[in-house]
Amino acid sequence: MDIGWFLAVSALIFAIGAAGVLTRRSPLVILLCLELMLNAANLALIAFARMHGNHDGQIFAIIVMVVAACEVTVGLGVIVAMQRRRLPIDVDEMQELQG
Amino acid sequence: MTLHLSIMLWLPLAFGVLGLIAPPRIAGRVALVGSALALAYAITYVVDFESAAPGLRYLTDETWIGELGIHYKLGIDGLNLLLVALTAILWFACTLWATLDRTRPPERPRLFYFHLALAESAVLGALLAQDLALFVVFFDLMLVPFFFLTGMWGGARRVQATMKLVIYTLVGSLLMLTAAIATGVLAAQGDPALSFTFSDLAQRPLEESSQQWIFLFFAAAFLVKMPAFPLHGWMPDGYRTMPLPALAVFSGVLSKVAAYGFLRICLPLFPDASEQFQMLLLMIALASILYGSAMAFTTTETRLILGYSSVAQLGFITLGIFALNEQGAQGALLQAFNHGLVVAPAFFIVALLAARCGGSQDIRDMGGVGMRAPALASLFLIVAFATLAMPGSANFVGEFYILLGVFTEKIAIAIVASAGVVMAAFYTLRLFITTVHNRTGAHVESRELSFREGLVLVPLVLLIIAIALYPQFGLKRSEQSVTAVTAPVQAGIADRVGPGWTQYAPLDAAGKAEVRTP
Amino acid sequence: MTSLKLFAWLTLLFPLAGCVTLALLGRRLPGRAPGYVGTAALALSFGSAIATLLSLLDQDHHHRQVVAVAWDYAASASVDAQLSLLVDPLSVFMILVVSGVSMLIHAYSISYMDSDRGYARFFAYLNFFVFSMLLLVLAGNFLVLIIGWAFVGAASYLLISYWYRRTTATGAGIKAFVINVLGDVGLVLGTFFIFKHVGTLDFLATFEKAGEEFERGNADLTAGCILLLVGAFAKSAQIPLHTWLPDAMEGPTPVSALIHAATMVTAGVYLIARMHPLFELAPTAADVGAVIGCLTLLVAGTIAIAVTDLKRVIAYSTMSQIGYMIMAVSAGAYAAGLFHLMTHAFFKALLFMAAGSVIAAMAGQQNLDKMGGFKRAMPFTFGCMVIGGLALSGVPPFSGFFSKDEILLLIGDRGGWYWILYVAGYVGAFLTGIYTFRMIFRAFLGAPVPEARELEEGHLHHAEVHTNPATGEVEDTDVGFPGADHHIAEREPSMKLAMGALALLAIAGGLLQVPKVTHVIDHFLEPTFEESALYHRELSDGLIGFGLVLGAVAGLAGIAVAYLIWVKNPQIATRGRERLAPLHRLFVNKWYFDELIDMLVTRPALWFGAWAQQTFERVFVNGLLVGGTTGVVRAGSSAVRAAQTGFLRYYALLIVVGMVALSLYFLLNA
Amino acid sequence: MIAAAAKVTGPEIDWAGLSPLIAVFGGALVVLLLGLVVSRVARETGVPALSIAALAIAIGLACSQWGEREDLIAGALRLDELTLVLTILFCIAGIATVLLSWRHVAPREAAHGEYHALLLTSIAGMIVLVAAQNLVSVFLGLELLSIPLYVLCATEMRRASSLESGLKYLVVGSLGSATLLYGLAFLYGATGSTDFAGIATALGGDGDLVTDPLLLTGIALTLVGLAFKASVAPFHQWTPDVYEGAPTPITAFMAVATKAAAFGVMLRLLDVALIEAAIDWAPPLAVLAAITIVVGNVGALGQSSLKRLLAYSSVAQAGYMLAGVVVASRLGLQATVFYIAVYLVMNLAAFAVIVARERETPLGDDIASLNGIGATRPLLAWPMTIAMLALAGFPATAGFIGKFYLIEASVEGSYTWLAVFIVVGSMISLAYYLKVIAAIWMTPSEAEAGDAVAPAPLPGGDQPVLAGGSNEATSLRAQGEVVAVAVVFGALTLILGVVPSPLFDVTRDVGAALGLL
Repeated sequence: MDIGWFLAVSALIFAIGAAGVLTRRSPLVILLCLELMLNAANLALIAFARMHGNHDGQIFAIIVMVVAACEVTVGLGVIVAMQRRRLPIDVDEMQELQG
Repeated sequence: MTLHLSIMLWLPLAFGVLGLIAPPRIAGRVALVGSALALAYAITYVVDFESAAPGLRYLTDETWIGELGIHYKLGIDGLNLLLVALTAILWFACTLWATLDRTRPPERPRLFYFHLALAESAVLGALLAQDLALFVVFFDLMLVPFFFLTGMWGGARRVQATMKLVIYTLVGSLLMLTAAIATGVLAAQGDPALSFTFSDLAQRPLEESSQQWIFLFFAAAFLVKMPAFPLHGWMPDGYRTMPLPALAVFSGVLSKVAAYGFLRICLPLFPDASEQFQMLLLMIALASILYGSAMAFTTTETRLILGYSSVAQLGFITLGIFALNEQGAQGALLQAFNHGLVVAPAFFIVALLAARCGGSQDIRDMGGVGMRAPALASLFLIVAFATLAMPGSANFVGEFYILLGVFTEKIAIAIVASAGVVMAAFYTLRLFITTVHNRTGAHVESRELSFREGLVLVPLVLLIIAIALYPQFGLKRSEQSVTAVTAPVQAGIADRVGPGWTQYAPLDAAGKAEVRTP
Repeated sequence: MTSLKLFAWLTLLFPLAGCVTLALLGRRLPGRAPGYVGTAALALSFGSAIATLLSLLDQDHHHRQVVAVAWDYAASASVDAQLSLLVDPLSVFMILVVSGVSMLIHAYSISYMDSDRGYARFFAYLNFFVFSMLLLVLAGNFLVLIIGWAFVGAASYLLISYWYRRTTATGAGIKAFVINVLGDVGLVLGTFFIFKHVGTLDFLATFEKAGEEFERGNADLTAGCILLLVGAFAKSAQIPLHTWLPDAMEGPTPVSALIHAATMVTAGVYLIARMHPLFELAPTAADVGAVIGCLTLLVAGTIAIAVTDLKRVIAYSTMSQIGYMIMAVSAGAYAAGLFHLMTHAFFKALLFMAAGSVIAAMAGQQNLDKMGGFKRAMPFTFGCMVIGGLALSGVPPFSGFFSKDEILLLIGDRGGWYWILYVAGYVGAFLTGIYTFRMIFRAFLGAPVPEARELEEGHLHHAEVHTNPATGEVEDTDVGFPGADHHIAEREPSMKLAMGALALLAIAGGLLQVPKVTHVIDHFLEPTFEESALYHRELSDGLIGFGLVLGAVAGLAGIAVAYLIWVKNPQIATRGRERLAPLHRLFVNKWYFDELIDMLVTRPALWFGAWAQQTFERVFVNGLLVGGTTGVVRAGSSAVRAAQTGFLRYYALLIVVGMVALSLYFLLNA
Repeated sequence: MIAAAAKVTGPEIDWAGLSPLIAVFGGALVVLLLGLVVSRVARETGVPALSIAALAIAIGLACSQWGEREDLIAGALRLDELTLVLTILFCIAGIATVLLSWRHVAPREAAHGEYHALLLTSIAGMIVLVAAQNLVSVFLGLELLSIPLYVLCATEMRRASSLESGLKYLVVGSLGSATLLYGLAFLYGATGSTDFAGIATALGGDGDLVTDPLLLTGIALTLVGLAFKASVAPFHQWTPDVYEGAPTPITAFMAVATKAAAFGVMLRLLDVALIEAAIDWAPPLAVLAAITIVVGNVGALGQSSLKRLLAYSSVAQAGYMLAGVVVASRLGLQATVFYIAVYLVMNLAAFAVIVARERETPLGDDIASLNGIGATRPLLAWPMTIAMLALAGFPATAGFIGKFYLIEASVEGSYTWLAVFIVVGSMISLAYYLKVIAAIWMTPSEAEAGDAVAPAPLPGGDQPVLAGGSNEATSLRAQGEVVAVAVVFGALTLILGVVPSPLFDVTRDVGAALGLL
C-alpha cells in the first residue's frame, strides 16, 4: 500500500486538529485537538518507520505519546486552577493581556 | 609606540570618574584639572610638531579585538592636530565656565562634570583614532554624554529635544556603522587578515560600486552631525535647550569631527566615490550656506542665529573639503579650527546677554548693553568680526582658501557661495547691533562682565587675535597631511575628460573654453 | 633701503599704537588727553611718511619700487600670501595725503568732539581708521590689500554708527558695512580670476606675469578687472553701490570729513591706479569704469542741487568729484586723477569742517531751509567755506581748477567716444558750481536766523531738547549726542588751525601741477607708471588753452546761476520747482536708487528668509523629514499593537497561516 | 531466560559527560523533597540555596569538561563546546532567576519545592535540547523545557493574568511543538534517519534530495516550530502576553534562557544536519529575520509596561540573532553564540531592576516606576541605564560588540541588506530604550513630583498590585540579592563591552566544535 495514503490521512488529522484549535472556545476541546495533531505526527512517524524499515520512527512515536500525556495533564491542571478562581473557561474571555 | 596619546585621551574621563566619588563641592574642580592636563598635553603636541615631516606622531597601535580586526590605534598628524588642540581648549574653557558660574551652578554637579569629561574623552578618541572601527566607536560614544547633558540640565522641553537630537544624529551614525564594517570586510576579501586601520584600508581599495553606497552612508552620518541642510531638523530644539557649556563644545567641536571625518575617511578611502559625488556634496554645502544664512537673518533667537550661522559655516567647510584640492582642504581645516574657536565665545557672550535681559533669548528684548558694558561690547565686536570672516581674521583666510579651492574646480559654485559671505556680514552685525547697540531694551539692565566671565572670555578672544595675526601657524602644520589626503583624489580628477558647465576652464580671447587635457 | 622700509612700517604702526593705547586706557585719560594722544600718533605717522618720502627720493629714479616683507601670513598650497608692503611713489603719495589730512582732522576733532562722552572711543576708532587706510595703500599683495580694504570698511561702520543709540545711525552703519563687504567679495573674486592665471598674489609679480599670461582683452582678465571695479565702486560710492554714502552722514562731522570725503572713498581711485597694468590689458573693464564714473558725477551733481541737508549736499558733491577721479584713472589719466584726489581731499575736508562749524552753531540742525545769514556771525567759517567752494567749483587759481581740468584735458585728448565724457565733465563742472554756491548762499547770506543772531550777540545756541532730524525721536544723550556744550570753529584755535591749513592747501595745492609749468606730481609718480602706455602723453597747447578757459567759464557760470536763483530773486527757485516738478522729485528722491535696490535685493532676500523660516522649515524639514519618518514608524507601531488582540485563537490562526505560507514557499521554490 | 535477559546491554553511557545534566536533575529531585519539609526556613532558604548549589555544581562540571567532544548515549546527545557554553549560560540564568524570586510571591504561592524543581527541570530540558543531535532528543528536550515553563507561568495563581498567560503559553506552545513534531516526522521520512549525522549524510548523498517536497515541508514545519520558540515574527505573538502575565523572575528566565535554547538547537539542526540544504532555508529565514526586526522594534514603541517593552525588544533581538543563523557560516555561528551570551547579560540586569521596582513602588512594571531613580536609587539606575544603552547597541557596551559581530557576519555572508535592516531596527529601538533612560534620569520621581506621576491605568486595574506585591511596596524591604544581580550583570555588560576577548575565545572554540567551513 502506497505511503501516500498514510500521509494523506495523517495530514487530514493534523488539519482537523488545527481547525479545532482555531475554532473551539473551550480549552478542554482545544487540548483534545492538540492531541489530534500530535497523533497525526505519530501516524506519519510510524508510516515512515515502515517505509524505511527501521525502528527510530516507532520509538519516536512512543516517546511522543508520553510527552503528549504530560502536556495534557499540565493543561488540565491550569484549567482546574482557573476553575477554582471562578474564571470563565473560555479562551475568548482571556484577553486581559493584549496590546 | 608611546602612551602619551592614550594618557591624554583618558585623562579627562579618569578625572571625571574621580569627580563622581569626590564631594560635590569640588567635583567641578577635579574635572577642571583633568581638562587642564589634557590641554597641557595638547599644547605640547602643537609646540613640538615639526611640520616638515609627514606621517603620524606618537603612534599607539595595540590589537583591541583581534577577531574583529579592530585595533586600538591612535596617532596625530596635520589633520587632527589643530582639532585636538581646539577640543582641549574649548573643553577647558567650558569646564572653567561651568565651575565659575556661581549664580546657577548645575545641580548634581558630580554627574554633570562626569558627563562633560566623558564627552571630552570620546571626542578626543574620535579625533585621534587611526582605526575605522575605533573611530565609529568614539563617534557614537560622543553622543551618550550629550544625551544626558541635554536631558538632565537643559532648559524647557529638554527631554523631547534630547531624544530628537540623539535619535536624529544616531540614525546617521548607525548607517555609518554598517558602512564601516562593510569597508573592513570587503577590503579584507581575498586576504584573510581583517583589519580596520586606516593604513591597511588605504592599501586595499574597494571597487567603485561598493565605494558608492559606503560613501553615501558615511556622508549621511557626517552631514547630520554637522548639521547640513536639509538634515538640520534636530538643531533648533537642541540648541534652544542645551546647557551652555555643553552647547558651546557641541557646536564648537562635534560638528568639526564630522568635517574631519570627511577628510580622514572619505577622501583617502573612497576617492572614486568622493569624486563621483563631489557635485552632490558641493550642492548640499551650497544649500547649507544659503539656507543657513537666510534663516540666520530672519530668526530672532540669539542661540538659533548662531546655530544657523554654524550651519552656513559648516557649509563652507564642506565646500572646501569637496573642492577636492589642496587649497580647499587647507581652508576647510583652518576654518574648522577658527569656527570652533569663534563660536564658543559667541555662545558665552550670547548667554551673558540673555542673563542681562531677564533670561530672554529674543533679540527683540535686547539692546543697548554696550553703554554700561564696554568691555563686553568690545569682546563681542571682535568675536562678531571674526564670525563674519572679516578679512584680517583667520576665518577670512580660511574662507579665502576654501573659495579659491572651489573656484579652481567649479567656478559657478564659488561665485554663488560668496553670497554667503555678504549675508554673514548682515546677520552677524544684526545680532551685534540689536543686542549691544540701539536703545536699551525694556527689561535690560546692562552690567559689565564679571571678572570670572572675563577669565574665560578674554583668553579665547586673545587666541582669536593671535591666530588672526599668524594663520600660517595652522596652515603650515596641516599642509603635509592635507596634500597626502587630497593627492589620490586629485589623481582621479586629473584624468577627467572635459570641463562641465560649472567646471573652471580658462577662457581665451574669443571667450571659448579651452579644454584642459592632462 | 632698510630705512625706507622702516619708515614705511612706522607710518603704519603709529596709528595702530595710538588706537591700542586709547582702546585700553583711553577712559582713564583725563579731559582732552585722548585727543592729544590720537593727534600725536598721527603727527608721528605723518612725520615718518615724510621720512619715507625723503628716503624714497634718495633712491635712483628707476628703483623706486620696494617690497617690505614682515612674515609669511598665509603661504601654503601654492598660495604666496605674505604680510608685505609695497613702497613706491604711488603708495607714498597716498600715505602723505592720508596721514597729513588725517592729522589736521584729528586736530579739528580735539575740540569738536570735546563735549562727547565717547571722546576716547572716537579717537581710538579714528586712529584705527587711519591705520587701516595706510595698510590699504601700502599693501604689497592682494591679500593685504583686501585686509586693509575691509578694515577701512569696518572703521567706517564703527564711526558711522558712532552714536549707536540712534537707530538711524546703526541702520546707516550696517548699510555701509554690508555694501562694503559686497565690494570686498568683488575684490576677492577678482583676485581669484587673476591669481588663477598668474599664480601669485604679489603685486609686482602679478604685473610682470600679466604681460605674458594675458593677451590684450583676455576674457578672464576682463572679468577679474570688472570684479575689482565692483570693489572700487562699493568703496568709492559709485553708481549703483553709492546709496550708503549719504546715509553715512549720520556720523560726526569730522568723520564725514576724513573718511567720507578725504580718504576712504578715494580708495577706489587708488585701486584702479594701482592695478593700471591689468586695466590697460583689459580695456573693456577700463571703459566700464570710465562710463560709470561719468554717470556718477552727473547723477550726484543733479541730486546735490535738490537735497536740503547741508552735509548730504557735500556728500553728493563728493560722489560726483570721485566720479571725476574714477573716470580719470579708468581713462588712463592716472596722475591727473590722483592729483584731483589730493586737492579734493584738501578742499572737501575744509568744506566739511566749515559745515561742521555751522551745524554746531545750529546745535545739530543740518537742514539748509532752517539756516541763513551766518556770514556776519562766523566770518572765518564763511571764508573757509568760500575758499573751499571756489576750489570745488574749479575757479582759477584754486587747486580744484587745475586738477579737474587736467583730467578733462587728458580725457579729451583720448579722442574717440571719450569726447562724450569730456563734455559730460564740463556739464558736471557747471552743476558743481551751482550746488556748491547754492549751499553757501543759503547758509551764509540772506536774513540771519535766530541761531545766527544769537551767535552775533556772542552766546552759542543750545537746543533745549535734541531730536533726530531724520526720525524726530528724542536723542539719547547718554552716549553724548551731540554734547552738552559744543564748540564752533570761530572759538577754537585747534579747529581754526586745521581749517586754516587746509584753506591754504586748497588755494595753493593746484600749483604743484600747472599745465606747461610744473609737473611735480607727474614726475614723482612716474616710476610707478613707468611702462604704462597712456601715462606719457603730450597735450597740444590749443587743447590746453581751450580746456582751461572752458573749465573756468563752466565753474563761474554755475556760480552765477546759483547767485541768480538763490540770492538775486529767490522766487525763481520756487517757480523752477513747480515747473520742473517731476525732475525735482526725481532729484530729491535721489533717482530712486534706494527704492530700486530695496526692491531688487533686500526684499527678495528677506522674503526668502521669511519663507524658509515660516514655510520650508516647518513643512519640509520638520514636517516631511522628521514628522514623516516618525509618522510611518508610529503607524507601524499602532498596527502591530492592534494585531496583538489578546485573542488566543487569533494567535493560533496567525501561526497556522504562517506555517502554511512558509511550507507553500518552500514547495513552490522547489 | 533470566540469564538471557541479563545479557541485554543498553548503550554504553559516559556518565562524566552527562554529569552537568545529572547535577541539575538531581538538584530538582532533592529540592522537590526538601520542599516537603515542615520548617519554613528550610523551605524558604534551604530550597533556593540548594538549587543555586546544584546549578553552581553544574557550571563547575561543565567548565571542567571544556574541550571534550563526544557523543553521549548512542549519539542521542552531543557533548561539545556549544553544549557546554549554553549549559553554563542556562545555569547562570537559573541562578539569577532563583535570586530574583528569592522573596517573590510566586514561589510562596506555589510551594518553594515545586517552583524550584520545575525551574531546574526546565533548565535540564534546555541542556538536553541544545545537546540533542537526534530528532527524538530534540523533541524530548523541547517538551522537557516547555512543560515546566507552562506551569511556572501560572504559578501566581491568585493573579488572573498569570493563569491566563500560563494557559495561553500552553495552548500556543503545544501548537508550536505539534508543528515542530510534524516537521521532524517529515524530516525523518525524507532522510530515513532521526540522527543528525544520518540526515546530513543523506542530504549530502544525492543532490536531488535537496529539492524533495517531503524534506522541504519538513524543514518548513520544523522552522516554524523553532521560530515559535525563539519568538520570531509572525510566530511571536504569545511573547508579549506571556512575558507580561508571568511572574517577573520567570519572565526574565524565559526571555534569556528559552531564547538561548531555541537558538542553540537551531544552530545545531541547521548548521549540522541541514547545512547541505542551506540554499533552501537561508533566504526565507532571512526574510523572517527582517520581518522580526521590524515588528519587534515597532511594537515596542509606546509600551508603558516594561515587561511588555522588553518582550517586544526580545522579539527584535531574536531577529538580530537570526541574521547570524541565516548566513550559515562559522562567523555567523560565532556571532550568534556571542550575542546570545551578551543578550542574556543585558536582559538579566534590566529584569532585576524591574523586579526591584515592582516591590518598591505600587506602579508594578510601569515605566513610571523608574521615574527619578537616577537620584534616589543609583544602584538600580546605573544597571538599567547600561542595559538599555547596551540593548540599543551603544558603544562601550557588550551590545555594541555583539551587534558589530552580527553585522560583520552578515556582510561577510553577503547579506548586507540584512545588516542594514539590523541598523534600521536599532534606530527605531532608540526611541523606546532612550525613553526608559529618560524616565530614570530626566523625570522627577513621584517623591519630588508629588502625585504628578500617578500610576498609569494599566490593563486590569489591580494588576500592578498583584504583579509586584504592593504589600512590599509599603515597606521597602531590603532586597540585596536583587540589587546584586542588577549590579553584577550591569557591570558585566560594561566589562564585556570593553574587554570582550574572553567571550571571543569561547565562541571561537564553539565555532571549531561545529566545524563547518
